[in-house]
Amino acid sequence: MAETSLVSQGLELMIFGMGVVFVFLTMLVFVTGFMSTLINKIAPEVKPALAPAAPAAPSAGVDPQLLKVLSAAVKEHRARQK
Amino acid sequence: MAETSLVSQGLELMIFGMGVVFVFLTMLVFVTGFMSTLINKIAPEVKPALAPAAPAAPSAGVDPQLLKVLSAAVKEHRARQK
Amino acid sequence: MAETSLVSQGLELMIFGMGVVFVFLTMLVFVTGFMSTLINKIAPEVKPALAPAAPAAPSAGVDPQLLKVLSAAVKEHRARQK
Amino acid sequence: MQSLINLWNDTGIAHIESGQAIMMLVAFGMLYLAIKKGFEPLLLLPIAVGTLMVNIPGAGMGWSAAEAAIRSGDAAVLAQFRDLLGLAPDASMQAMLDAYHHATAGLYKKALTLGASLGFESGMLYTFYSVTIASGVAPLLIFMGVGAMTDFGPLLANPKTLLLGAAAQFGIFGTVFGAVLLTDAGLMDFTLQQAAAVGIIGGADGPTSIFIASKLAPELLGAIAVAAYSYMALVPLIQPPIMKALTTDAERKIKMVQLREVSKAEKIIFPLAILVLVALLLPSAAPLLGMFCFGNLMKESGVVERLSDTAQNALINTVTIFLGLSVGYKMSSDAFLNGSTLAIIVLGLIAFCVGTAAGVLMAKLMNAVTKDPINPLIGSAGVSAVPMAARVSNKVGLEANPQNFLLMHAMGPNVAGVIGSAVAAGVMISFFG
Amino acid sequence: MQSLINLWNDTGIAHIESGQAIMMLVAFGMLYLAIKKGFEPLLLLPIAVGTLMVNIPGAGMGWSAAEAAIRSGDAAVLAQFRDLLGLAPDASMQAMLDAYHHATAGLYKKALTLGASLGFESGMLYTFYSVTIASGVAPLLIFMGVGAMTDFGPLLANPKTLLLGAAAQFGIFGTVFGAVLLTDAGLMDFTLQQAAAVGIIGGADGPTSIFIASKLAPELLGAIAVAAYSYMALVPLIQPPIMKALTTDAERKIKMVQLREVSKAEKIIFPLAILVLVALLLPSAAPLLGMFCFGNLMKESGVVERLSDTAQNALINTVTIFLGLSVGYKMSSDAFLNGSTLAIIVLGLIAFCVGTAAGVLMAKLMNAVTKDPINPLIGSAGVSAVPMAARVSNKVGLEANPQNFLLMHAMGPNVAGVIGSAVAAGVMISFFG
Amino acid sequence: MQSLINLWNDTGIAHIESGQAIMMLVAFGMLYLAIKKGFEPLLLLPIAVGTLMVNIPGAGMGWSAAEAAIRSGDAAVLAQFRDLLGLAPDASMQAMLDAYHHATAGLYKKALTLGASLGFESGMLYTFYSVTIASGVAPLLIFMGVGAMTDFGPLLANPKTLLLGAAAQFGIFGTVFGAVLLTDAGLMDFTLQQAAAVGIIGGADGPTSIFIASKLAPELLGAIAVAAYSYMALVPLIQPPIMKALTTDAERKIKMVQLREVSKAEKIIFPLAILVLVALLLPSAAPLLGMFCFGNLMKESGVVERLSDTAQNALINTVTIFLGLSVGYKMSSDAFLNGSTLAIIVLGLIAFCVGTAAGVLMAKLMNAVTKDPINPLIGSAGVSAVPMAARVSNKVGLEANPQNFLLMHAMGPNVAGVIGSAVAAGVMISFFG
Ligand code: NA
Ligand code: NA
Ligand code: NA
Repeated sequence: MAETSLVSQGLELMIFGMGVVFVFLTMLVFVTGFMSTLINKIAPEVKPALAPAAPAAPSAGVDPQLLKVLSAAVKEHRARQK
Repeated sequence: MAETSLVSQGLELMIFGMGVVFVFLTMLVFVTGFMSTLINKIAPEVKPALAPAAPAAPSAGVDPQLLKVLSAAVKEHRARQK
Repeated sequence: MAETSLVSQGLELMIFGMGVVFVFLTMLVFVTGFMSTLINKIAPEVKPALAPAAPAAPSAGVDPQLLKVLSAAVKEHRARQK
Repeated sequence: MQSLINLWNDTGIAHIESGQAIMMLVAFGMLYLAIKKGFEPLLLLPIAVGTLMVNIPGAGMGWSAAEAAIRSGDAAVLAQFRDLLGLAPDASMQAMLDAYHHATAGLYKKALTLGASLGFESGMLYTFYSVTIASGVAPLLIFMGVGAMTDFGPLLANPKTLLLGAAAQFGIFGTVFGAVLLTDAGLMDFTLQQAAAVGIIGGADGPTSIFIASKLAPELLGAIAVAAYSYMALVPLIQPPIMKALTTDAERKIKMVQLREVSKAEKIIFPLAILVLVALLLPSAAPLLGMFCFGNLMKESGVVERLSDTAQNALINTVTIFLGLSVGYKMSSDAFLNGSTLAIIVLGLIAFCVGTAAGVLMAKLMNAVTKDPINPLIGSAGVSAVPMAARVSNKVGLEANPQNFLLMHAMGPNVAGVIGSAVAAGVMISFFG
Repeated sequence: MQSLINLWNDTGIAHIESGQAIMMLVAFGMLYLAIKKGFEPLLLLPIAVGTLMVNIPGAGMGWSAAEAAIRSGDAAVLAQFRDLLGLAPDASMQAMLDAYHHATAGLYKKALTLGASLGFESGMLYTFYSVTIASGVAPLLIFMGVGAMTDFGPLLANPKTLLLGAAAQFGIFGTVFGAVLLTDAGLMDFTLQQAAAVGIIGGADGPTSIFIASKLAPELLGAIAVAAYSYMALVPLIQPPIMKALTTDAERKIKMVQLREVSKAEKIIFPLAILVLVALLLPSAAPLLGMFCFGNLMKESGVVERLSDTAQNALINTVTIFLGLSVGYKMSSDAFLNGSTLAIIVLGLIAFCVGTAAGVLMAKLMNAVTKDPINPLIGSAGVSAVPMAARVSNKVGLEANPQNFLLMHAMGPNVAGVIGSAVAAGVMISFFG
Repeated sequence: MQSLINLWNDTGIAHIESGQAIMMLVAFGMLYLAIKKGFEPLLLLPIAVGTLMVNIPGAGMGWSAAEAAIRSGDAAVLAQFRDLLGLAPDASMQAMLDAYHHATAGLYKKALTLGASLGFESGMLYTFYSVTIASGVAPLLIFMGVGAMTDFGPLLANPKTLLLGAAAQFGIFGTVFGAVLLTDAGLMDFTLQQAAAVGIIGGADGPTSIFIASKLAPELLGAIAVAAYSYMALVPLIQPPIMKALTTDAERKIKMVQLREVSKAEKIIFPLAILVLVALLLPSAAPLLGMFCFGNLMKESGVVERLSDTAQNALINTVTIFLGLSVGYKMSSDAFLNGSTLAIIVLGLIAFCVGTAAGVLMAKLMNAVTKDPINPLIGSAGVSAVPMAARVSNKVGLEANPQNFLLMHAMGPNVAGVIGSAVAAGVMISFFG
């Protein structure tokens, strides 16, 4: 009797468990889809015209920008070693 | 009666509060002024003659110092990504 | 009497203490030696023929590798400053 | 079948109350302000998420072990709590919860112990709140981190500006008195402790507000923290009209003497000088100002950079996460959706305005009295809200004279405002101690 | 002379039991796997060291104050514990330890208090376990950090793949039922709670496994955590044969539609949408999913980068260290060296296999039903084990068609699997709550 | 008007005692040493600030809830404490404080509970002390971080140098015996536990000293910690005269054989070998050496770099901040300003000198016995004080022979000294356990 009860409880847990998982994630599918549609309708993301994020460094020599970066890197590195 | 007491307590708190704040910060003004005078008298900071903290990197090419810094930066970066 | 006992206890602690310290570290000497011998016998470390870990950067100009490193460093630096 | 019913009873839909739904909307409002408007997101975002979590019906994330036990509804459990709380055998669950929430410290702790000993667990947000805010530790650690980020240089170059930081604290104490008067007039209903906790919003300093609210009026902590951080974010809107109303165009154009350079030794000794003054004059301000000065000393001494770095980064960030979530614990619907919150919002705004005005007027007074000219616009920075208020001073100054940079001059009163409100907090602790 | 005897009695050699020696070998095995084979070293290395420490005979690193008191053997102390535990005056030390370990929550806490009040101290690992795991905090903080590292982009581009993450949870519940059947058949001996805790291994998610095991079956936590992390590391060996057995070559060659780009707004709202669903449907999943979504929101909002950075680094690393050592606390010989561990190893493997198969079969079903083609190989990624399972999908796909990159497509079900097993965990908490 | 009096009574001036003023000067002295002289600033600076804070009169930052309750002077409260502590109804406040401070563990905890249940709060420093030091956790975490920073390479290349680390521990045990003799002669007044805690200063290892002092003689912890860190900073002044006095010029010129390279496998297995030896021989050393080896294993395994990085940075820095402040809690005037502190300063110096001498003499002995030449100067590095003592060996060696670099050779005994003093600590715990 007790064992039957354990098996039936296990079955119950399995059915409820998979049920809730599917209900939850299915609802999430719909909610997500709905949300995405809504967002892309009312506030479509304006794509920037792929401008180069940072202007390419001048092709030769060590430019000042570079030196700044380096000194920052050095400073950090030193700070860490203390 | 109780309400009068509340008002008078509030008044008391306001007066004491502002009083202590002013006393404290006014004393801090004097202490600070005194301290600064004292320090600048007995131990005036010797300004270094603005020597270049680190000798400027040679103007062209990628010098070894630079490479060292870079390799350090790379190493750190890699270490972080792990 | 109590004092004699304190002295004798102190002596005991000293003798036992130094004894255990020496026994422990002496055993560690042997264990370490044994371990090192074993490791170097069964799994000698294969020394790589000192190949340059990373190919040396081309001798002039700012190469792409360098730029990558720099941008990583810059990015990190900025991330930190936020 | 019973477990299916359990499951349904466990869903939020079955239990949601309108209050909880409204608090979720409040949380979304805070998220909007934090993410879209950039309102102090470091605090408002975690607070908002904490608010969402604590208002999830049935999740019990803000329940202590005692509250979880009482809400379990188990007859045997309820009987034990009725006994402990000294209630009649027919007392309702709500009556028990009320008795528990208003119990004395000793009884409250016994209830917690009883709940835990019956196998109930405290929710995550309750645990976070206990460890970070109820203990008082989190605001202190944030103060340490803020100290390690603070540069007293501009203040040391012109120590007179400390008085501006003092004057702006009238925002705190004036509001306390106002709240008391309004209570006396029957328009509000605050105790003196509550009035003090509300007034501290005028200090424009988040951790100080949370520290004082947790000691004097924990039931108002949520609203106070949210108001404090929101108004700090609104400084650029709140202050300029007041600053302009109280100053003439000529005053706003005043150029100040270039600040002298401050030596390293002065910067090292200054936090120690504050500590000594605290020790002599106002020990009750020792925790807040002590940790602030400790942080600043770590930075300025230059010998413990790794500690200073951790205090400014990993440690303060970690504490901020937990502090924010923990404030959320106090954003339950019954604590937030009542008249007090409205009053706090109104009084908090008044406190900011009064503080701003007091700072500006003090600056005008000092300008009239002292030799070196003082632009009254830097007075408003005395409310703290570092560095926003100083930037506002600078911006309004530039509007009057595009060549006049007040930023550095305003940083002095700005950090003085932090010291000032910590002193005010000390006065309150001592007053009610 | 007495102290010399003390010292000898204190050496481990005088006391080592075969169980402890075997557990040390187990620890070395874990270290080998972690260091040499790269098996989830972030967890297995600390777990292994914790295992070593807890099995050092006589060191008491895993003893609570109560256990230390009982093991002290002091007659007066033992008498007090016998009284407290309600044992006969001639009860053996082992009987007292057993009574203590199986005491109710209230009695257990009283025993702890008694031990501490007699001047005994809890061992380091016991303390770590109490603070990190028993409190439930550590898995939640790890979930927060993982949330801050997760990119829901691929999932948002193809939300249908959430269903794959749902299907793979059959690994969990199928195993639970299997364990129950085997117990019914007399082949194993699990309670329903224990079966549930074992089944959660199939979630392929370490912190979730530890969270659930600590609540439902703390006595099995060590074996469950080790099994979970080990099988996660073994995903590249476990999954491919199942994936190939259940799919045809043609199916494995299916090309999927390129994923659309996902806007920042969607990424910000998604974690909030999960939270709202949790609030409405399954409050018991609120702690796990709440912290996960909080972490993700910190990342995606872009306004609290310093908090997000700390959550992903200093904080999660610190918690991982303590969590690992604390799991070691549960790796004492009597807890680990028994039939349950063997059963857990077998059932854990089955859970992984069933979950993988369920995911693949669900993908085949969806492919049959929906318009856009779905390569069934991405179904196996639904077990989570992020990002290993997605990489396995990609690799098996490339074997079939060297031009077919499935990685991004598999990342959707992969993170869906994390949500799915957190939901499953919530169901269990609600079921047994 | 009462509150005005409250306020005055709350100022520090009204209450400062000469002892507190002196302790503040001591704190400033420590700050001077830390900042200006660079004496172990990572610890001494937080200790000094903690010392300042705990000696602020009336701030109660070092009071437990029980002490705060007793000091409140409230008649009803005092009556309850008199009852609990078993004192006469006319017992003075000081008598109650004394009874409380010397209560048994059980009574002490009951007093804490009583204080808290009456609504009193523990001060910040007391809380920090309880969590970090009294629990023993902070020194262990620092040991973990130190382990993650330690390179056992030089030691593995020349394991014989472990014996130098053993010999130098005579600084510890010789001092213990000396303290006992002086007590016997009536010149000092230490119990055996206290003598042991003082002797551990000779281990030249801060966290070990704090760990042992917190267990054997918490009343001396402040002085012991300050002495340990101060002398570690003074190693370059203390050691060279002793080293030169005990060696000939020829000995100091001895060149040692170049160290072989050590493989990764050796470095990984070594910490595990220590752990196994600890398990077999000295379980009481398991916490300290276990965490040390864990840290080292994280570093050397190379597979958990993010954990190792956190252990070496954010985590150890955070712990150091709290540890330092907490040591300050033990720097109250009554604990520090007495004869014991003077004796500790003298004995601590002796311990360092004896340890140095023992290391050098052992090196001379080994040089006489073994084949490969050993420069006796590396013996002094056996006291630990990593890496300062090794640098001193190198420097003194260079004075004798500008071509002879001993640094790497001295790093072996240097880290051996850490192991040695942890073993010594284990012996003490076992001896008094
Ligand atoms: Na302020
Ligand atoms: Na999963
Ligand atoms: Na040592």
